[in-house]
Amino acid sequence: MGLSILAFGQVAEITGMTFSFDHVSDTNALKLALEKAFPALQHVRYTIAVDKNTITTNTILNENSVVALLPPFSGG
Amino acid sequence: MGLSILAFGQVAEITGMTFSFDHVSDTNALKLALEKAFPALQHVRYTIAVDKNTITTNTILNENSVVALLPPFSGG
Amino acid sequence: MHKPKDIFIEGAIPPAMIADSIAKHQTKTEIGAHSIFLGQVRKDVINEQQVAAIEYTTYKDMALEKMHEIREEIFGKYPLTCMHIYHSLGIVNAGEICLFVFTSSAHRKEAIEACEELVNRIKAELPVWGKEIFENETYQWKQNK
Amino acid sequence: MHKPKDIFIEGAIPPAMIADSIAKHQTKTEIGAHSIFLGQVRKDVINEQQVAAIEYTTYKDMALEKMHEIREEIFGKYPLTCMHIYHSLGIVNAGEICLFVFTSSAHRKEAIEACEELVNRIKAELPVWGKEIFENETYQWKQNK
Repeated sequence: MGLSILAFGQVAEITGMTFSFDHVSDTNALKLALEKAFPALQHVRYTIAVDKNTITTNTILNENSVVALLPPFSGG
Repeated sequence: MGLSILAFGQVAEITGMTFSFDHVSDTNALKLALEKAFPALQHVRYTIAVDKNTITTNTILNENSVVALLPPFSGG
Repeated sequence: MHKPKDIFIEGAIPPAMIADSIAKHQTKTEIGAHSIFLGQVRKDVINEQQVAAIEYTTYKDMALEKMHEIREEIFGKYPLTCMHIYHSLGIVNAGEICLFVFTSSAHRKEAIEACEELVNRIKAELPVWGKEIFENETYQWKQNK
Repeated sequence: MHKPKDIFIEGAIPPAMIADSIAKHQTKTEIGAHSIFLGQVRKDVINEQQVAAIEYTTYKDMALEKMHEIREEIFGKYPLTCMHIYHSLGIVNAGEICLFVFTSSAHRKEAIEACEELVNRIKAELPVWGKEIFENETYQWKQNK
């Protein structure tokens, strides 16, 4: 069990899309854990969406949260 | 011989596109002659082009002039 | 003077012609954006009569010279790769396409702005007249707003 | 929640699909104006390498929810008859179409403005990523301006 983490574009490439951490209680803690596990993430821009909504401030995560790591969009 | 007169749209309909006047020396004289021959023209809007250029002031006509009577454009 | 390019086609503009025109641009790989405007004949209701078709006529010599002038001005103003314009003459039934304006450029802003400006100028400046033919065979001369 | 309409298609958008989409609107005789935007993959040259193709991926659930939200907002803002959006996923070669935005309304102004606003919002707000694949098989992540 635990939250789901999805990664896309360059972030998917850096992380290999496999994540395993101890429990993280909010998105700030998640970012720290991610950047410790994947130091290259410190050098790329990405935003975080929780349950498909882009967040702009630290957000509490629960066991059912779906977190997505989104590099800058470049569709069209 | 004499100038050519072309008519389009509603003006073509009113005039039947057949014109015969004595010599007219300029566009003001032409308008008077036209509106005398076709009184209904007094009640429709039209502009005049001489040699494919729309005119905005009285313009001298010569024997080779091509005059066009243009109701408001409604293409597209 | 070099004879200006014809823009008029007899009757409605078929959708397949639009597809062909798009497909021809696939070899122009500097293009990033296409903007297309299509005018379609509306079945307007005027004094309880429905418009069945519009019949278009033009003063062709003057229209093609004016279109040439507009084309040159738009090419001078926007960095376009391509510009194509087709306008129907004769009968176009309600629901059919009567105007096809197509601009292409590297980036979207230029293609979109050029296309809009072309459509506005075509409607305002080309000597073309539409006669709205109603279903009971009466008619009125179309007025552009 | 009602499942939002899919907008994604695998690979390039064929010109014939655009023609079909236009032809389907001929029964909607209240339409007077169609505005179409097409995005085409450019063979850009970056560090002496030519772009051969773009590979698109998306976070589909989020993209479709966001597209639904944009669609509702644009329908609320402009009196449109129709709105259609298609975006490619997977490989689209240089010269091929990757985005098709199509708006229709009674009059041109609304169709044109709605189309432009849709294109801008799609590029800025949809979670879609393009990977520019060069002819020597290296790549870089596309950046929208």
